Amino acid sequence: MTVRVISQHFDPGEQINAFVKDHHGAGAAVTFTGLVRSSPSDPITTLTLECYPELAVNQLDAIRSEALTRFNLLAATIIHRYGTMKPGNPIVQVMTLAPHRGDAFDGAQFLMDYLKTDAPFWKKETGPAGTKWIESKSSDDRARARWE
Amino acid sequence: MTVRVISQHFDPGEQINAFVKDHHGAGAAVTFTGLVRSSPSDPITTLTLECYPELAVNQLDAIRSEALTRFNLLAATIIHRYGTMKPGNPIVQVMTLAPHRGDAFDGAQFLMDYLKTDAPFWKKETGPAGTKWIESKSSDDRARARWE
Amino acid sequence: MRVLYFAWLRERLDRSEQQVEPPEQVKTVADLINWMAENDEAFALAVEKRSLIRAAINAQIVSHDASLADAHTIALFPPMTGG
Amino acid sequence: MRVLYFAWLRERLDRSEQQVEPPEQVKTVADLINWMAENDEAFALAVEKRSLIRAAINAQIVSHDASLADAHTIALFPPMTGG
Repeated sequence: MTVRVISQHFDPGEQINAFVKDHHGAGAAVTFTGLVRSSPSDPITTLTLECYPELAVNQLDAIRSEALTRFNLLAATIIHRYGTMKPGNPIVQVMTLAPHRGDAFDGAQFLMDYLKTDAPFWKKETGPAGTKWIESKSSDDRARARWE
Repeated sequence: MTVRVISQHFDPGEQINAFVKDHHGAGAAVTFTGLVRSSPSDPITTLTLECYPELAVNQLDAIRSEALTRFNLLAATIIHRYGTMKPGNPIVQVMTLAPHRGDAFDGAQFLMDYLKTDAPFWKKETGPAGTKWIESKSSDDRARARWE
Repeated sequence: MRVLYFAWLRERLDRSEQQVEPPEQVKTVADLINWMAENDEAFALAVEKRSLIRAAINAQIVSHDASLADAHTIALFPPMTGG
Repeated sequence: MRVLYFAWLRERLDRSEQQVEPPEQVKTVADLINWMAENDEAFALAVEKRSLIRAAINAQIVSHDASLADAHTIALFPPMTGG
């Protein structure tokens, strides 16, 4: 399964081990793991991701195909959770495999930049100050735009 | 242990799980895993890395400190193996943790680019054509130079 | 025609979906939004800033000028914040 | 003074280390390499392309013009190919 939109917890380490197994042609694997963040200046107790699963799978499949071609990847996997999570929990993991490290790095960054603006997930955080929807960031739009 | 120069096999997944644990301030973890590569066009049976461990630890400590400061990383770990390995085995793993993904990606790429040219390891591969030392690549020098 | 809502748009409207039967002159996503706003004050308020409303037809992202021909499911939602 | 060799330099010299007692006029890494080459033909051949020889003093990378003062361990090796 190369695109997975799931409501259950996943284990980052298990996923990376399964991903790199049996790809002896490849020398470079890059993994991005996005975790629920909570800091003293911006503490949260839970993060809830709402999702439109059917559209998410369509969008992630398209982004992944584009990355495979564009960066000559041997493999790419995207795992994205939805539902309610706690600080430290993994939200998203993107893994790329390529003969050379530059492509693996670029492929993973490309996937993350597109996913931030083009995948139908919406984040809502709950902390001492209450519950609020996270607004989309112009820095994410800029990050995506550099691949155009 | 944030810099490890070891002769034993390591498990990429275990390492990433240990790394991301208990860093709730961070939202982004990037992992680069370098694997022994073997392809039909360039098959190998073993890869042996020779190492000067004392110098390796000094160099990796220095590169890591530089990365922490330069990219505002919350954590960075470098694991580098030496000895004889088989296709698919992990050689090196670099992990970075930051509040934002751009820094985590840049930090990991910086570490890998420096490590390729500045860490005292030497690769020797054995395949059907015999045994040969791998020559240093000018592309690695260029990759390192962009951070100067 | 089924209309789905997500995130704060779903919360403001207090529903996650509804059935609509727009008249023939409603040909695009923009037409649909305008027609629904004319008939529903709460909806009109929620979609007031049109630039914050994204749309999909049959689980494919589209722009507001996309045609509703062959549309069985329309989704309306705020800018995405995944990853 | 201990001199260590790595990778193909070690193989060509057929030793991983040796003790040397250079005379006083040998003040830098370059001086040491030149002095050893004068006294050892195999060594002279192995280090013929000086640009392929990297050096460390007391487990710190140095350039060929680095001083040998306080050096107890010198390492000589080809360009590194880690990662």
